[in-house]
Amino acid sequence: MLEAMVFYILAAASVIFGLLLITRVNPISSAMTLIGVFGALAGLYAMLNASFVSIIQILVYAGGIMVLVIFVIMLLNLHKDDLQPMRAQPFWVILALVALFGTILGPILFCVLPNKDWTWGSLTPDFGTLMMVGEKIFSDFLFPFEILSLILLTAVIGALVMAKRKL
Amino acid sequence: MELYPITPNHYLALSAVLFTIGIAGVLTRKNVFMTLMSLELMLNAVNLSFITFAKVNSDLTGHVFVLFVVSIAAAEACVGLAIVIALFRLKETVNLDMFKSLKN
Amino acid sequence: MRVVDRAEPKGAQKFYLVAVVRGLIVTMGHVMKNVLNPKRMPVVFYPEQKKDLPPATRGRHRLMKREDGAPRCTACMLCATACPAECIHIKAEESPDPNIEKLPERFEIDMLRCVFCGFCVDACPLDAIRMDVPDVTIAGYTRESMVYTKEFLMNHNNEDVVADYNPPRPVILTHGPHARP
Amino acid sequence: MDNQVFTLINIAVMTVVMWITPLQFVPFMIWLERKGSAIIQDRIGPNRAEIFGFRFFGMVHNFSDVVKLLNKENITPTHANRFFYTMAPFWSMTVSLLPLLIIPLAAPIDIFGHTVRFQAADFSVGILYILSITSMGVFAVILAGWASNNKFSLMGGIRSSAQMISYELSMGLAIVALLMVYQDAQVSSMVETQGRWLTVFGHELPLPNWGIFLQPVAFVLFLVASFAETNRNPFDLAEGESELVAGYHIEYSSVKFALFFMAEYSNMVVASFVIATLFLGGYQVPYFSTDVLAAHPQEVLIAVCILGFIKSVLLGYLIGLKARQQETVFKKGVAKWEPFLFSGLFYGLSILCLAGLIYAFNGSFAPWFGPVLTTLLQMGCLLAKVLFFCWLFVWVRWTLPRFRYDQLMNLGWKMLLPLGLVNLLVTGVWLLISK
Repeated sequence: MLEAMVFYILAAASVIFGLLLITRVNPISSAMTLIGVFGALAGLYAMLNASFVSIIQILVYAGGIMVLVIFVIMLLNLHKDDLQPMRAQPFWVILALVALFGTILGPILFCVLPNKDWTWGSLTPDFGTLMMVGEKIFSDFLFPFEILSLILLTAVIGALVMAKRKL
Repeated sequence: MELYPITPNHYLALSAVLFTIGIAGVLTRKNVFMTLMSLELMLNAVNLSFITFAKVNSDLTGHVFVLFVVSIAAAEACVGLAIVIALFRLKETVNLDMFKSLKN
Repeated sequence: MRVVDRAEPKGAQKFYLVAVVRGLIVTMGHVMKNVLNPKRMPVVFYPEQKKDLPPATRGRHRLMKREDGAPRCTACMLCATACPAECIHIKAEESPDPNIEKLPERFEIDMLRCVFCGFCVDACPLDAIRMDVPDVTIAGYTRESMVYTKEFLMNHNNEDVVADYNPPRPVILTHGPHARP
Repeated sequence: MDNQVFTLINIAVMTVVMWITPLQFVPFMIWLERKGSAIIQDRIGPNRAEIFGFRFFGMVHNFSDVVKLLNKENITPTHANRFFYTMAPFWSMTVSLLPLLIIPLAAPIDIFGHTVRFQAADFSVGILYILSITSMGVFAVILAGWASNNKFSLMGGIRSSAQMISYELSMGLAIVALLMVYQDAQVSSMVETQGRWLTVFGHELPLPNWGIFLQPVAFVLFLVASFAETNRNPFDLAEGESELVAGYHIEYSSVKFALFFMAEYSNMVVASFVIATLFLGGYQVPYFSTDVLAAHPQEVLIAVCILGFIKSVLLGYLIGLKARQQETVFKKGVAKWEPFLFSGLFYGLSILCLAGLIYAFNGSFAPWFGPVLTTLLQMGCLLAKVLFFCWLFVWVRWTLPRFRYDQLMNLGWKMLLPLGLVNLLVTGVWLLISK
């Protein structure tokens, strides 16, 4: 019962924050609501026995990436014209949302999920801890991990090249 | 789908809802930052289903993938914001509709 | 515009640690000294203890008196003219003494405007105004209370307020019995 | 009472205690800052505010501060974003209170058939939790700077966000090095590991197994980074008053300013707790493990009494010196005899310690006495370490000048980051060799 309550609270928070995210005019407000989404999702990850991932969610997403985004938003001197709520007319927006619901959300919610009978797997108590995930990464996924570090390095260099005025 | 107990279906449905919200954000907003943040939201929705399936299959591969996705998202935000800064320097705006010319 | 090159730290200096620790030792030395020997702290507990002001302190104004208690001032307006802050307001009246032309009926100094430059003292030909009252905490609750009147400024005997305070006086230009006492 | 209920009550009580602890430290820290700065600069420091004539060596100034701040007008600037403007100080305060939840105050003890834990939450991710919470603290500063519609505060916010991102990296590297040597992320097990002897190539050295001896470079990195994360001198560019007036909290007044102020000091307290726990063995008494202490209550009591005697005599003597300085000034009333009163209190405490010594030599002890005494001793030990770091924060602030901004960035990216990476490499090689 407690689990259900926590789930519904976090789920509602993430959906409400997500809706706020795409409707706020000011990018900073949107960024803060996105942090709310990340927090709620971190709680959900913790409920799914993924403690390490939930901490990483807060540490990297909320603490790292979002600070970067907010930093850049503040760095750029945004004009009034840049702060417009919607791209298109409300009618088109509603039509697009209905179409999206019909193509993605509707089938999943009403066709796929009720027919699938997922059950939770049996877990060891240290499932998803730092130790276990680390062992997994450094045994089965060592090569992708190294590639990933290269990608990050490339991204840093690329960002420097693009954003710096004079190298 | 019953409300209780919480099954993987609940998490997957939430994931789908969040993904849809993300797509709606990408499609309807003009601001570059909004598009980037909606993209992040979509990535997170996918992450949620990854974690759910990891628990369903009691396999940690899903967690590893989420960590990779988070790292890629960091790289993406880094490069994306650099591009935004460069574009803003050129056009003095962050309106996506203004970035349409191939020259200058 | 002149650009000055700053000396950038080199080598081991760049880590700052050695210099930081040395600085910390210096301040800790002060702490130990002051904790172990608080009586030698170079401080004054102000309202209870007061330092002697130096002999040439330029303090608050006062108006000097003649022997009969009348103000020495003759309302010549030289001080009011010299005052850069325009804080001296004088209203003259006829003097009963036939040897003196005028007396101040009102002599007011607006202490909120006064800049303590001392020009009024220099300007006075009669040594009627001095700035030697060692009153350095001048305060009031209203603006009106900060306008010092003639009576307030004359509320003293002609004693030397600060001991050993004996700056050169202006040359006495008057004559007869009203020469400087 | 069954065990589950007892555990729940234990966790609840510890959570409340851990939330209150930094708040209790805040007035002390403010007092320490004022008195410490004064005494470093050969001054007396605050000693005027009084309650019924009692001054408590300037401690009363905190109460008058509180009264003043609560009575001030609560101003919101025009065109400020009201929601974020109001939210920022509360966020700052909340975030500064959270990390303490995973710090153990003492080793768990078995008493009256239950295991009492002195730790509110023992997450398996442990130390990463602290990192993630401190990374959330940036938003309070950024939001305050942005929402108050002032260019100085915006500059402060941007500066501090850049600074915190830069120094979080070196902090993370220091923590990774720690994870490598402790082989665990759980804080309780990290502290337990630090109770052993330092072992190098199978030889036990006469040193405790503390993080500062295992990872001296990581200690320096972590210390510098925590100074930067708490926005303290010499890294307080977020509020450099010579350039930005007051930085991000320039537009704040009254209670909101008080919240920022308290958050700054409670951040310092939390940082002190974290450093003491990670690098100075937490609650571990050097050279004596928990079992040894619990098994020998008599010897422990004797040692505690002797230490307490020395400490209280010393304090009584020092306060007596202070009293003799003030007696020449305050000629009458409470102010004259109050310092003598405190001096006498400490001398009385020393007599109490002597009485405890006599009791220790010929008393017999109940079975619960050993564990309880051990717990108190360990809490006292942690407190001493924390107080040292609290003093270090004050000490450094009043010794060093502020860095220039380019120096700050150079130090973070070109010095500390490579140093942390090299440290990781050396640690890895060392672990491989010593295995």
